[in-house]
Amino acid sequence: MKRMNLNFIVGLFIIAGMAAVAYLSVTIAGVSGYSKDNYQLVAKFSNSSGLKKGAFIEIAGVKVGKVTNIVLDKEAFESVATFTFDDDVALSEDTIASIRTAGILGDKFVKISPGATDEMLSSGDEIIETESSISIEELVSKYMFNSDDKS
Amino acid sequence: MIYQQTTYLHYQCLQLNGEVDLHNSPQVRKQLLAILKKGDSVLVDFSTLSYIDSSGIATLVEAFNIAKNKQLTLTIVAASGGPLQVLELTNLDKVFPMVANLTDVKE
Amino acid sequence: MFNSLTLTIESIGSVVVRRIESAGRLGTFLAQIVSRLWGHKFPLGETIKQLHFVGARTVPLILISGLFTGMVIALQFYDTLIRFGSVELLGAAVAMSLIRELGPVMAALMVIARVGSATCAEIGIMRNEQQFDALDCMAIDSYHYIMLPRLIAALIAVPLLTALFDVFGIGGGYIVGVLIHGVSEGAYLTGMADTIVWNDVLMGLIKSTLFGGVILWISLAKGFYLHIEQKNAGAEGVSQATTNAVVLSAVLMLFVDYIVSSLMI
Amino acid sequence: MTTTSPIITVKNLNSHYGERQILKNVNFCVQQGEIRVIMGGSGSGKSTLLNHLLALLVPTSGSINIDDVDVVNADAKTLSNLRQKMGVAFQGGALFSSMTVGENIKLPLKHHTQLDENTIDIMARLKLELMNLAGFEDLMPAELSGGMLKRAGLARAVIMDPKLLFFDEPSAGLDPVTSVELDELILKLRDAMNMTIVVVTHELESAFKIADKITVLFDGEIALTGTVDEIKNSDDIRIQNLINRRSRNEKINAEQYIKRLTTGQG
Repeated sequence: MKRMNLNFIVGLFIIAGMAAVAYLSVTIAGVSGYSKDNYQLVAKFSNSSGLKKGAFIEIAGVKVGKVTNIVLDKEAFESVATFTFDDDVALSEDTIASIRTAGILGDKFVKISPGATDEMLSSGDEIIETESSISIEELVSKYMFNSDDKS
Repeated sequence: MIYQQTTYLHYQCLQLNGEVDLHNSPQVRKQLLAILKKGDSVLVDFSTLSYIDSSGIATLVEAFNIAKNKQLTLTIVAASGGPLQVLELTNLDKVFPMVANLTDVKE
Repeated sequence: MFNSLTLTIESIGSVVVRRIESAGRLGTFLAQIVSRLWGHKFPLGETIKQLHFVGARTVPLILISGLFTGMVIALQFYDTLIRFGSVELLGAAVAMSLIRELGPVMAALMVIARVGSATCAEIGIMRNEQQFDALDCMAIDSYHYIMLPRLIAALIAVPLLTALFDVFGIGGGYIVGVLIHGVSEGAYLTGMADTIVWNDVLMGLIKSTLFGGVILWISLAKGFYLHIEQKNAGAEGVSQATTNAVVLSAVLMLFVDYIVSSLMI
Repeated sequence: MTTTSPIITVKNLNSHYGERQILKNVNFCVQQGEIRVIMGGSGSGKSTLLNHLLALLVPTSGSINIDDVDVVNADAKTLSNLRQKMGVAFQGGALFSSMTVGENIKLPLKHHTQLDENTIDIMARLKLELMNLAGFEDLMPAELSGGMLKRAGLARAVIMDPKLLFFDEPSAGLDPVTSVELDELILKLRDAMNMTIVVVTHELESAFKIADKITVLFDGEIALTGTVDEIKNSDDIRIQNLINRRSRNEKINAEQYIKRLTTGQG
C-alpha cells in the first residue's frame, strides 16, 4: 500500500513534468508532431543584412511563413533565402518579396506583396522580384550626402 | 538429489540428504508444498541430513503452517547433531512434532 | 626566514596536491557510477524512491519559487519595456529569460538547497556510521545500489522540475503583466510563441539535465569521501562536507551553464 | 578444536596510516569453529586489524588468507563470493536509516539469493526471535535503542548463515544483562551453526567467557595469543595491567615529559 502510494506520487510528478515540457515545446516553441503542409520558394537579395533564419514572412501583416535558410550564392555574391509558406497560401509569379524592419529598431521580416498574374509559383520556384534590406546607416548617409551636395 | 520421497503408511516421507542450504532449499520447498497441496501429511526424515541452514528451517516453518491450516501434519524424524541444534537454537524443537525413529510414527 | 619560506611553499604545494587528488577522486567516482549502468540489473525500486525524494517532494518549492521569479522578472521587464514603449515584448522577454537561463539555474539552486545538501549529509552520516563498510561486507555494491539510483533520479527529475518552474514562472509573469499592469493577453501569449523556438527549450532541457547530474554527483562524492577529505569525521565533518558540496555544485553548475550557453547560442 | 587447516591465516601483516605504523608484523591463525577474541585498548590497532580482515583496508605488506582466498589480492568476484560467506556485526549496527529493521535484515538475501519472499520473511523473523527483537520488524532503526541496534546488526550479519562471523565490540555501550545475553548468543551460534567467530573487544569479562583463544594487541603488536588460562597466567606486565585494570603507569622520563609538555614534540 505504502509502495503503491509512492509509485502513484512519482507517476503523478512525471506526468506533471512531462506536461510542462510538452506545453513549453508545443504551445510556446511551436514544435508539433504533425507539421502543417508547406512548400518552399527561394528569393535572391543583393543584401539581406539583418534577416535571420526563423524570421517571419507576412502578407498584409498576417504571418504566412518563415525564413528557413539563408546562404550566399558564391558566384553572383547574392544572398539566397529559402522561404517556407503554409500550403494554403498561393502566390503568383509577379509576387514581390521585400525585407522590412519592424519599427525602427525591431527585427527584420519579409513582406510579401502578392502579384496579379494567373501563373502561380510552385514549390522550389524563385520569387524574381525582391527588395533588399535598407539599413538605417545607408538611409542616413544618403540623406547627409544629399544635403552636403545641395549646400 | 537433495531429497528422496517414499510412502510410509499414509504419509509422504521426504528424506533430506546431505546439506540443505540457500541453493537447494527452494527445491525442498517446492516439493513440500506440492505434497501438502495434494492433501498428504508429511514426514521429514533428518537421518541422512548433516546440515540445514535457516532457509531450510524457514521452509519447514512455512510448510508446517500450511499443514496445520489444512489439518495435516508435518513431523520431523530422527533429528540429531547439527540440525537438531539448529532446531533447538530457534526453539522449533518445541513446535514441530519430533520422533526419534520412523518406526515410532503412529498411524 | 628561509625555514618559513620552505614551510610556506610546502603548505601551498600540499594544498595543490590535495586539490588535484580531490578532483581525481570526483572523476573516478563518477566513472565508477556510470560503469554500473552495464552488466548490472537496473535498480528500479531505489530509483523510484529517489524520484520521489528528488522530484515529487521538491515540486511545492519549485512551484512557489517559479511563480515569484516569473512575477519579479515580469515586473522588472515591464518597468524597462514601458520606457521604450514596447510592452508587447513582455511575454517574449519573460519566457525567453526563464526558459533559457533563469528556469534551469533557479530550479537547480532549489534542488541544491533541498536535495543536494540533504543527500550529502545523508551519505556522510552513512559513512560515519560504517554503513558503506557494511555494504562492502555484505558484497553489495554501493555505487550500484546507493549512488546510481540517485544520479539517475536527478537526471530525470531536474529537467521536469525546471519545466514546471518555467511554466509557473510564465504564469507569474502573466499575473503581473496581464492581470496587474494590463498588458494585452494576446500580446503576452503570442509574443512568447512567436519568439521562443525549439532550440531555446532544448537548451533549457540540456542545461537542467546536466545541472541535475552535477549537483548529485558532487553531493554524493563529498559525502562518500567524508572520511578522506574531512579532518573531523563526526558531526562537524558532515556539516563541512555539506557546505563544500553546496558551494562546489553551485559554482560548477554556473560553469556548465556558461559552457552550454556559449555552445548553443 | 579440529586440526584441519586454519580458516584465517594472517602473516607478517604491516599497516600504515599516513606515516604512522599501526600494525607491526602481525601473525596469527584462527581454526574452523573457533571463537577468537582480539583484545586491546583503544589505539592498539585492533579496529585496523579487523578492517584488514574484512578487506576494507589494504595492508602495506603481508598476507591475509581467509577460507583459501588471498584477501589482499583477490579480484572483485572472488571477494564478493567470500563475503557472502562472512557476516559482520558493526559496533553501532550500521543499519540503513532509510529502511525498516526488517528490510535491513532481508537486504543480503534479497541481493544474493533467489529465495521465495515467504522464506525470506520467515528467515528474517527467525533471526529477530533469536536476537529477542520479535515484533520490531517494521520499526525504523532510529526508533531502536543502542543495544537493539547492535542486536539487529547481528541479525543482519547472520541472516545468510555465514561460516565466519566478525563482531566489533559486542558489549560496548550495553548494560551488563544485555551484554551477557549477547555473549550467550555468540556461544549458541557457534555450537548450532558451527560458525567461526572473531570478536574484537576491549571487555575482559566477556572475552574470558566466550573465547577459545585470545589475541592481545598492544601498540599494533601481538603481545600474546593463548587460551583464557594462558592469558590469565601470563607474566607480561602489560597484560597483567589490562587484567587488573591498572593504568599504564610507565616509567616517566622526566626530561622527555617536560619536552612533550613544553614543545609538543618528543
